[in-house]
Parts: sequence; structure tokens; C-alpha cells
Amino acid sequence: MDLSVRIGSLTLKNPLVAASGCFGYGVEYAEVVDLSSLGGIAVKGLFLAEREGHPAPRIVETPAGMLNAIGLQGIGVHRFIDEKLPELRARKATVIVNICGTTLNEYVELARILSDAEGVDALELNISCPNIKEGGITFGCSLTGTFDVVSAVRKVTRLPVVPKLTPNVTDVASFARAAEEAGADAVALVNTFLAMVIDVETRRPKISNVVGGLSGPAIRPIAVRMVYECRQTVKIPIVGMGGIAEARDALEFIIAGASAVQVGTASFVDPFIWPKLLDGIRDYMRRHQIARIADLVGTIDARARDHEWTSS
Amino acid sequence: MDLSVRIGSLTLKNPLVAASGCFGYGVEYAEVVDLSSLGGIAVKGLFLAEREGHPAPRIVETPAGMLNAIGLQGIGVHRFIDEKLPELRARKATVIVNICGTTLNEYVELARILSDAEGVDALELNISCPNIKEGGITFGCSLTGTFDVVSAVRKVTRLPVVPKLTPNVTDVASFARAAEEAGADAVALVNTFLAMVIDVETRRPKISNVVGGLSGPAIRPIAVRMVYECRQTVKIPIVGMGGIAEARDALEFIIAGASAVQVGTASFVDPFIWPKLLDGIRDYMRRHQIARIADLVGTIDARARDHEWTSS
Amino acid sequence: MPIDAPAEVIANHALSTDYNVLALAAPAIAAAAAPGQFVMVKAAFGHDPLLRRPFSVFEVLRDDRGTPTGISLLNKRIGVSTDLLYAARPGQRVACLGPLGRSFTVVDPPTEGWMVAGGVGLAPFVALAEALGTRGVASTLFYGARRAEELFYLDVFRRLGVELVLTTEDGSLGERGRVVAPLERRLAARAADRPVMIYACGPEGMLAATATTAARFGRPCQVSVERIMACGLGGCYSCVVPMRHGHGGFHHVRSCIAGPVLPGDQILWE
Amino acid sequence: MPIDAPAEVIANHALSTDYNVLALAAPAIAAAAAPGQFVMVKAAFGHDPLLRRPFSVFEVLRDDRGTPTGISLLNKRIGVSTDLLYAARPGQRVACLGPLGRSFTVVDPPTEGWMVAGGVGLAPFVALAEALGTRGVASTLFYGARRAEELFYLDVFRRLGVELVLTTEDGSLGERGRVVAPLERRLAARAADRPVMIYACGPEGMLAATATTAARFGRPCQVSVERIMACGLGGCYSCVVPMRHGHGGFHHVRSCIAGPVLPGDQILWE
Ligand SMILES: Cc1cc2nc3c(=O)[nH]c(=O)nc-3n(C[C@H](O)[C@H](O)[C@H](O)COP(=O)(O)OP(=O)(O)OC[C@H]3O[C@@H](n4cnc5c(N)ncnc54)[C@H](O)[C@@H]3O)c2cc1C
Ligand SMILES: Cc1cc2nc3c(=O)[nH]c(=O)nc-3n(C[C@H](O)[C@H](O)[C@H](O)COP(=O)(O)OP(=O)(O)OC[C@H]3O[C@@H](n4cnc5c(N)ncnc54)[C@H](O)[C@@H]3O)c2cc1C
Ligand SMILES: Cc1cc2nc3c(=O)[nH]c(=O)nc-3n(C[C@H](O)[C@H](O)[C@H](O)COP(=O)(O)O)c2cc1C
Ligand SMILES: Cc1cc2nc3c(=O)[nH]c(=O)nc-3n(C[C@H](O)[C@H](O)[C@H](O)COP(=O)(O)O)c2cc1C
Ligand code: FES
Ligand code: FES
Repeated sequence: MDLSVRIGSLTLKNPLVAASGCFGYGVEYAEVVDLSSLGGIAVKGLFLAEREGHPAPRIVETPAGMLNAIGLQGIGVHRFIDEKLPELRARKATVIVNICGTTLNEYVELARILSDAEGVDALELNISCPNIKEGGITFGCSLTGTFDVVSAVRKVTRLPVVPKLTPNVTDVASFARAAEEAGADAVALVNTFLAMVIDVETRRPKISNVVGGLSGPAIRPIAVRMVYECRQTVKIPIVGMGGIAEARDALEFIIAGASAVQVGTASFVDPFIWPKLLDGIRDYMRRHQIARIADLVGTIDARARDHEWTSS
Repeated sequence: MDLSVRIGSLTLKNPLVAASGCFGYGVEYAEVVDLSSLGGIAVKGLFLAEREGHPAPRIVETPAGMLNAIGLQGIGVHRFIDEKLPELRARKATVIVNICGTTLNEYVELARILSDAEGVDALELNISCPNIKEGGITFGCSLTGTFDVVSAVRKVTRLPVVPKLTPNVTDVASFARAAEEAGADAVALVNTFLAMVIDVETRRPKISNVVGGLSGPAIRPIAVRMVYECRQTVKIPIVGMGGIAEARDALEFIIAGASAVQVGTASFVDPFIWPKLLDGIRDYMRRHQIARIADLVGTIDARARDHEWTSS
Repeated sequence: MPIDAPAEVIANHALSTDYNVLALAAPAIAAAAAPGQFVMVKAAFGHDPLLRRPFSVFEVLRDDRGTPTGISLLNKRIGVSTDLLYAARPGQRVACLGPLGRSFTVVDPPTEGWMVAGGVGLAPFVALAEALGTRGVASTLFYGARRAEELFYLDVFRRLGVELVLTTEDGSLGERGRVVAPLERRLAARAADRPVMIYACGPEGMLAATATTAARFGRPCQVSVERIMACGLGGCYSCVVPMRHGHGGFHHVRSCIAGPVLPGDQILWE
Repeated sequence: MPIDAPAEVIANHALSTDYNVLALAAPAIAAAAAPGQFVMVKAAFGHDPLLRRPFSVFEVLRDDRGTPTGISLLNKRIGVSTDLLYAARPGQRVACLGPLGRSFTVVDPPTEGWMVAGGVGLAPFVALAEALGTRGVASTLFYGARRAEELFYLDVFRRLGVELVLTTEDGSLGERGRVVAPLERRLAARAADRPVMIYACGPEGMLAATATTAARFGRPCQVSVERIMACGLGGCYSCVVPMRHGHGGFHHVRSCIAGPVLPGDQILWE
């Protein structure tokens, strides 16, 4: 059974990737998860500098989902390279670094620095974080912004470049196309949906940043649709995510068109989820006699079951 | 305690409206709900002609939500006026007719016909149904389309005109503004989120139409955010909806900026929900000494609890 | 008017690893229910699972004096809510809305009542058999399942005087094969006999075969269809069945209010 | 390494209409737990409620031979998951992940241990009192609640030889008012006395007051903070507490892994 997945020049040993911001820098989970057993680890979004992020409360639970506005607290790229990367390498993790900038030059600078670091396997461009004011999503909500940041990063690195798209747009597939045209090796989607919860007793938002990003099972059907739309539009691989909590959910994304998937929120609920997901996928492939997971990608049979009928 | 709400020239006796497509033509619920006790009933979306809609399966449940692609099955405007409106009038319901067209002229034609019918209290323009190919959402996803259809309808009717906006756009507030500029009396939001569920065993979509619209508690935090954004942008009243299942949820929309709210999916789960919602709102107003529900609208205190911090 | 009862689970009998009978305290629903009607049950609190699920009224439970005290459901595990109902414990409450929908039309003698059940499609027939029995109608149950262990409540039907014609897919009890085969033979054999009303409930394919067979022999047939339902009250239009009308056309009727029992010969089978 | 146990509910004792003690079979977690550590509990199946919730290990349960068999939680109803835990029935299972986080540092004689608990903040102190007792540390519990009926487990502490200083907001037992008042008086009275370690758990305001008071008297203070947590393992950065550092600056530490027990004097109280 071949579970491997290609993203540009990189081969993931299986399609299961820990989603950025949901798995710390990976090392936090070393006791609980064999890091080398994952297809990859997208580490928490990094800026050039350290950041302390937003004050608590940073999350609130919602029906089958959660809102977060962490504000990209992080140790910055240099401390990451010095303090975390060596352990990740030692544990044979496949490391995807999620990078954020407030300007195009910051993305380029981050890409340069990380390209020189030993043990980075791919760059995920976070142009879709809804929780910071400057940069980030301003690129992700404009086609030219997306194109520009991807091509600028493309020029300075040989690492696979995977822009992460926001779902907060009318036509996500057009962003996937802009990314493809700019030389992206793959696109990742979805980041979180901009959302809000109000405490009616105090009439204050429940998280300190007023708005935050919705993740978890609640958003899965929208995310699957978006992956499907992108699959009809671009040729590069898609990394799909949004609410995956069971093997069946991961398979849904793969059948819709994702080559690999990421899991975020569900690994909060069950940190031991990874072998369960992998077993479930293996079991499915066995039952359906699928030798290579790559053969399942985008195999949805989406003939509408019927045309629309008008009364006779 | 004053629960009344004004939408243009129309006064709703309370802010609770049955959402279109979730309450049939109202008459189906006459045994279960005192129709005159509702603020209003947005009847199932009507075209000029009868339509049979999509074949089953038309819905599928998702985490804390559901997808539907009914395909706007309906009896057409003429049969509605002849067969349903008289009973709605007899039962003293406040009737909001949700209208759909494939062309601008169809909206205008529908508006004309309904303006002449006795017992219609407002028109809700469905320019946001994700489940039909022609018309509808094509207007709702284009600013000029939205402007054009609202102003065209505006010209032919004195009924309050309430375009219903789709959440499947980058900037919903700009659509609210276009609607306001075109003369809308209010905007209603949100319609459903375009989404998809795949049966991994058959690799076929779970509903016949491939994609459908996501509703229910799952979407509530996104819908609340959108109402809040529109409240910052337009002056006309907002009719908020998306996942309301308890009085607290309705209050969240009101505090975010909605003057009235609609309830759809939750009334499937609990058809007896209406007096419970009303009691909950009354209880809240009593506890918080709010004499008029209108005084609660948009009273969110949304100072971000802090600026972003960077490490010192 | 339907009643929404916060029904307490009185008992839960597992019939197999997949099937159970769940007894619910719901006197008002029990008193109003007619054979073939259904209830909408919410098996969990919270919003996941979100929607209620439709279940036929299996038995009307009565106290010693014959007063209706509740209903039971014949539940088959196939997903999240049916799993929860399989695991439900006495004392727990499930929201139960009903009775809903159109019931079977109960015939009078000399017409015979032939019930055709596939698997969990047995559910409406205990109540129907009782109603037929009360009127003195001679009745037969054609009942098919995968194997002998999944043919339930045979004694109950026997006690009600119902003739049993059983089939199993593996031949472990009754005839091997599908239930429509013996029905068809019986229809052929008794073509010129007394009038018969055919009642069917089970998988779509079985219903279509039953309806077609009945029509071929010129017998009326009421089928109870199963559609995914969100509301059960005619509000959502999710549960539609295409019904023939006029000149080759059809229209979609809501099976929750026009059905679940529908005339088999008018359904546009796929 | 934390353990994820599908822990069976052994017993559920209601202490009041809001509080209960839930006993869970979880031997491995019980064996590993240190005072002040917590577990992440998932109270329902399905995705609503979605996330686990953090609970202090209240008691370590043991069999006759003293072998740990499980833990109990002191649960206070304030929302959806705590409601479910209040209503949990024996036999039911709840997913229970732990032990997690940094425990209290247990002192040795001659240092005294003074515990300061507000309401459900009592939770970590049964285990801590036992650990202090084992080491022969003289200990005092300053324990405040709204009213007498919400002061729980007093006998247990007495049996452990803990001195009790009680306060209630309504004055129905002990001193009327907040628990920090007698703490402050005692500190003032015994300023020159033996060394004392202060341990605090309760509402944020009480923690801040305790930490500030302790600092004023130059006493060390370990506080157990409460933040909304999604993962409990350092993965999500939701549970941060601002800690002073350097020259008036601060950084956000994750209270699930750097805490929940943190040095009171370093927290940047709001
Ligand atoms: C009128 C009527 C009477 C019924 N009577 C019985 C009965 O007596 N006993 C019994 O065991 N079953 C009965 N069913 C079927 C029962 O409703 C489904 O088995 C149940 O809804 C499945 O729920 P789930 O959460 O376990 O499945 P899910 O996990 O939600 O899904 C599994 C499958 O169940 C089906 N399903 C899901 N939701 C519904 C829904 N709302 N309505 C219908 N089908 C659905 C779908 O095909 C889906 O693929 C009846 C259905 C109808 C329409
Ligand atoms: C380390 C730690 C130990 C704790 N120990 C105990 C204990 O022993 N006994 C006890 O009764 N409570 C304890 N709590 C508090 C307990 O976690 C919350 O009461 C619980 O999470 C509320 O869940 P809910 O679903 O009932 O509330 P919800 O309905 O979700 O929300 C009600 C309120 O609970 C709080 N809350 C919600 N989710 C969380 C979360 N994940 N973490 C923290 N707070 C949250 C929020 O302030 C929210 O406004 C502890 C908290 C922490 C951080
Ligand atoms: C607490 C939290 C923090 C996140 N931080 C980041 C981040 O730093 N960078 C990023 O690209 N996405 C971030 N995300 C988004 C996730 O990577 C993922 O796109 C999203 O949560 C949807 O997947 P899920 O439903 O499986 O969680 C974060 C999500 C959560 C819940
Ligand atoms: C089954 C179903 C049918 C719907 N039909 C319509 C419709 O005809 N016209 C319309 O404007 N909205 C329609 N909607 C959208 C609802 O009116 C509402 O905007 C949406 O469901 C969100 O609200 P809720 O989460 O309370 O259901 C439909 C929704 C559902 C679930
Ligand atoms: S189930 Fe809603 S109309 Fe039939
Ligand atoms: S709870 Fe996730 S980092 Fe602390």
C-alpha cells in the first residue's frame, strides 16, 4: 500500500499533516505522537520577530467548532531555527514552516532565512490569517497580492512553496489559480472563517480580539466544497483541511481533490488521533482495493443526479 | 416591554421571523404555531412558475448543521396567491414573500404581482440561493447585479424591499451598501454557505445536486460577524439569521446589529421553538431592564480588549 | 396536532447486535397514533447530531386497563442517532414528536390484508396487524430479512392470527431469497380470489418491486416510503417522492405529510 | 507521558444543586498524578460540545491495598460540559486525558503549607493536603465560599490534620467576607514566624489578591490559574498568562504546560 504524497520536490510519507497553529512547534507533542510517523508538521505561524499575540481569552467554543484569535504569538524565525528545528530534525519530522509577514519583503526575508536552515522541508505561506490586522490576509484577499507574494518567495527559494488560502473570499479557485500561475508547488486550504461570538450578558465579544477564525467540524462541508472547486481549476496538488476528525473526513477531502490533508482542531480533542486516522485510511484502501493513495485523489463522481425539473 | 421592530413602513410585532424555505408556506405550521404570534413569516422562495426542484436526497446532516439543495420547489406565485395567502391572512400572519427569478425582469414581474395581492407585507429578494444555476446568486455575488435588481424592484413596489444576501462573498458589507444605495428598506443575511458532503463509500455527493447550502448552528459565528460588519456599514435595518436555536443566539444577532432575526433549521428540530425564543428574549429584557428591543440593536461593546503586543 | 414529548425511556430490549426495541413513555402520542404513522426523535442533546430522525410507531404500549401509556420503536443501527438509540438507558429522555404523517388505510372484510416487510420495514406492521385483527380482516405477513436471527416478533404476529410467509437471504429460515417472490406466487395463485390490500414497508427496491407486482395483478398497494427528513411537518421539502400525474408528468410530494404511506402505483420509481 | 483513558464513571455524588464529585476509573492516571495537575475531560460524544475541559485531580482513589484505581473530580456546573458531568451516570464513560501540567511544589518542614481556596478552587487541595501531611508539613486551609452549604469536604481536611479557616460571603459559616482577609491577618500576625509556602486556587481576583498579599509579606506563593484551554498540551496557545520579565516587559506563557501552577509574584495581574 503506497501512502506517499508528492508536493513539488517533496515526498510526504503519508497524507496526514499537523495543521499550523494546532501542534505548537511539533516538539510539544513529541511525547504523545511519533513525529516521524506524520506526513508532515506545519509548525505554528512564524514572523521574523517574536510576538506575544493577543491577550486571553483567545478561543471560544462554538457548535461543532471553535473560534481562535491567538494573534500569532511566536518565537520568531531565528529562535525557531536555533531552539526547535534541531529537535524536529533529530526526531525525523518532515517540517513545513508556516510563515507570516506584514509586508512582501518580510515573506521574502523569511523564505531566504528558512531556505538556508537545515531541516526545513517546505514553506507554507500564511496569507490567510484572519487574526492580525496588517499583512497576512490582505495578501490572501487580493488576487494580485497572492500572485505577488508567491512569485516573490518563489524567486528566492528552492523549497516547495505552498500558499495557504483563506476561505473568506467569493471565489477561492481564482486564488488557487493565481498561486499556481505565480509558481506555487501546491495550495493549502482552508484557513479559518472570520467569525464572532458575543457574550449577551456583557455584550462584549467572547474573545479579546473581537473577531476570530472558525475551525473544526462545523466548517468541513464548506472546506470540502472549496477543495473540490480548486481541483477543477488548478493542476498543482492541494492540501485540504477544515474539520477533519475521522479517517472518513480525510478521505472526503482526498476524494474531493486533496493530495494531502491537515488536521488541526480535532487533534486538540484527541491528541492520539494520528494512528487512528492512518489505520482508517489503510482500512479503506484495503476494502476498496486502492494500492496508492494518489489514485484516490479527486476521484469524486460528481455527475449531478439529475437536471432540474420543472413541472409538466 | 416593546418588542416591535420596524422594517421600512412595516412594523413587526416582535423580532422573530420564520426563515424562508424552513416553514413551508406557513400554513403547514398552523396546527403547531399560532401564526399571528410571529413577527413575520418568510414563505418558501417563489418563482413565477411552479417548479419541482431537485430529486431526493435533498439534505444531509453535517456537524451542527445541514446541507440542503431543494432546488426551490414551489407552487409559483399565482397558486401561492390563490391557495395560501387567504389562509395566511385569515390567521393574521405577517407575510414576507421570498422571491426568486432567473432574470431581472422576473423579479420585477413577481414584485408587481405581489404588490397587487392583498395580504403581502414585504418582499424578500432571494438573490442568494446557492442551489439553482441560473439567476439568484449570480445577482447576489455581483455588486452591480445586487444594485440593479434592488432598484428595479424598488421602482415597481411600495412594499418594503429586503434583499437577502449571500455569505459566499469576500465583503458582505459592500453588498449591503449596494442594496441600501439601491433603495432597499432592509437587508437580510445570511443565506446558506455553499458546501458539499461526499459519501466516501460511493464517492458520490450525498445530495443529488452535488453542492448545497449549509445552515444551522455551525454557521452562526460567521453569520454574527457578517451582521456586525453590515451594521458598521449601512443605516437600514438588518434582518439577521444563521443557526439561531436559542433566545441567547437571537440576542447575539440583535446585539451585533440585527433589528429582527429569522430562524430556519432550528425550527425543524423544535417546531415549538417560537414561544420559547420569545420568552427567553422577554426574560433577558427584564433582567437587563431593556424596555424596547430596538434599544438593544447593535449595542455590542467591541473595543478590542487590547492592542497587539510584541515582545519587549 | 402533533405532540412533542420529552419521553422517558422505559425499557430497551436488544434483539440482536443491530436491532433493539425502545419503549418510551408518551401517553398522548400513543393515544393518537394510527398504524403507519411516525414520530421524529432527537436522540442527543446539543447540536451534533442536530436533526430529529423519523421512526415508525412500532407498538402502542398500554397499561393493565388498556390505556395507552407509550410507544415502542423498532430501531436498527445504521448511523449516529440509531447508535444512540441502541445504547439508550432507562430513565434517559428523548424528545419525541408525533404522531405524524398519513397512516395506512385499514380495510374491512372480506378484503384481506397482505403486509410485505423487508428488514426494519417490519416496524409499522405490529400496529397494522392489530388494527386489521380488530376489524376481523384475515391478514398475512410476507417478511424477509438477511437471516433467521433478524426475523423478529414472529410470535406476536402469530398471536394476532397473522399468517406468516418468511424469507431469508441465506435460507436460514423460510424460503431463501427476497420476499417479493412468494408474494408474487401467491398473487398469481389467487388471481381470481377475494379482494386484497397490499401494504409494504422496507427498502426502496423492495417497495418498487412490490408496487409493480401488485399493479401487474391489479391489486391496490399502499407503500410506506423512507426519505431523509428534516422536519416531518411539511416545512423543508427534503422528503419528496415523485408522483406521476397527468400525461407522463410528475410532481414531488412531501412524504412526511402526503405520506409516508403512499399509493404504490402512483410513485415514479427510479 | 499523558494517558488517554476511556474512564468509566464509578460514582457520582451530588454535593449540592451545583456541585458534584465524579469518581472515574483511571488507574494509570491516578498513579501518575501529582497535586495541582489536571486532566482534560470530554463529557459527550459527537462534536457538540467539541473540546475537552480541564479539571483538577480532586482525589486519588485507591483500593484496600492502597493501589490507585482512579481519580475524582470536583465539578461545578457553569455550562454545557459541567452540566453533563453533573448528570453523568455510573457505567457511562468519559474520555479523560492526563495527568497534565505542572504540579504544586510540595514543601518540607519546618516550612508550613497554607492553602487558599475560593469556591471550586478547593479542587487541587485534597491531594496537596495529603502530600503535605505525608511529609509532616503543618498545613492550614483558608477556604471561602458563598455560603455554608458550599464549603465541602471539611471533615476530610480535618482528618488530614489541616487547620481550617473558613469564610462565607453571607456569614453563614466562619468569618463573613472574602478569604484573603484572614490570610492577610495571619500573615501580619506571623510576619516573623517560621517559613510559609502559600498555595492558591480560585477566581482570578482572589488569586491576584492572594499573590499581592503574599508578596507584600515577602512570602512565596504558588497560584493555580484557570484559562480556557483547547488542548492542554501546549499545542494551541489559547491558555496564556502574561508573566513579567526583564524591565517591565512580559511574555505570554502557556498555562497548560508552564502551569497551571505558576509563581504568583511573576504574573502580570490585570
Ligand atoms: C417515515 C420513516 C419511518 C422510519 N421508521 C424507522 C423505524 O421504525 N426503525 C428504524 O430503525 N428506522 C426507521 N426509519 C429510518 C431511520 O429514520 C434512519 O435509519 C435514521 O434516520 C438514521 O439515522 P442515523 O443518525 O442513525 O444515521 P446517519 O448517521 O445520520 O446516516 C446514515 C444513513 O441514514 C439515513 N438517514 C439519515 N438521516 C435520516 C433521516 N432524517 N430520515 C431518514 N433517513 C435518514 C441516510 O440514508 C444516511 O446515509 C424510518 C424512516 C422514515 C422516513
Ligand atoms: C487547570 C484547570 C483546572 C480546573 N479545575 C476545575 C475543577 O476541578 N472543577 C471545576 O468545576 N472546574 C475546573 N476548571 C474550570 C472548568 O474547566 C470550566 O468550568 C469548564 O471548562 C466549563 O465548561 P462548560 O462546558 O461547563 O462551560 P461552557 O458552557 O463551555 O462555558 C462557560 C464558561 O466556562 C469557561 N470555559 C469554557 N471552556 C473552558 C475551558 N476549556 N477551560 C477553562 N474554562 C473554560 C468560560 O469562561 C465560559 O464562559 C478548571 C480549569 C482549569 C484551567
Ligand atoms: C488555535 C489555532 C491556531 C492557528 N494558527 C494558525 C497559524 O499560525 N497559521 C495558519 O496558517 N493557520 C493557523 N490556524 C488554522 C489551522 O491551521 C487550520 O487551517 C484551521 O484550523 C482549519 O483546520 P481544522 O478545522 O482541522 O482546525 C490555526 C487554527 C487554530 C484553531
Ligand atoms: C431546507 C432549506 C430551504 C431553504 N430555502 C430557502 C428559500 O427558499 N429562500 C431563501 O431565501 N432561503 C432559503 N433557505 C435559507 C434560510 O432561509 C436561512 O437563510 C438559512 O437556513 C440560515 O438560517 P438557519 O441556520 O436558521 O437555518 C433555506 C434553508 C433551508 C435549510
Ligand atoms: S421532512 Fe420536511 S417537508 Fe417532509
Ligand atoms: S491549552 Fe493549548 S496551549 Fe495550553
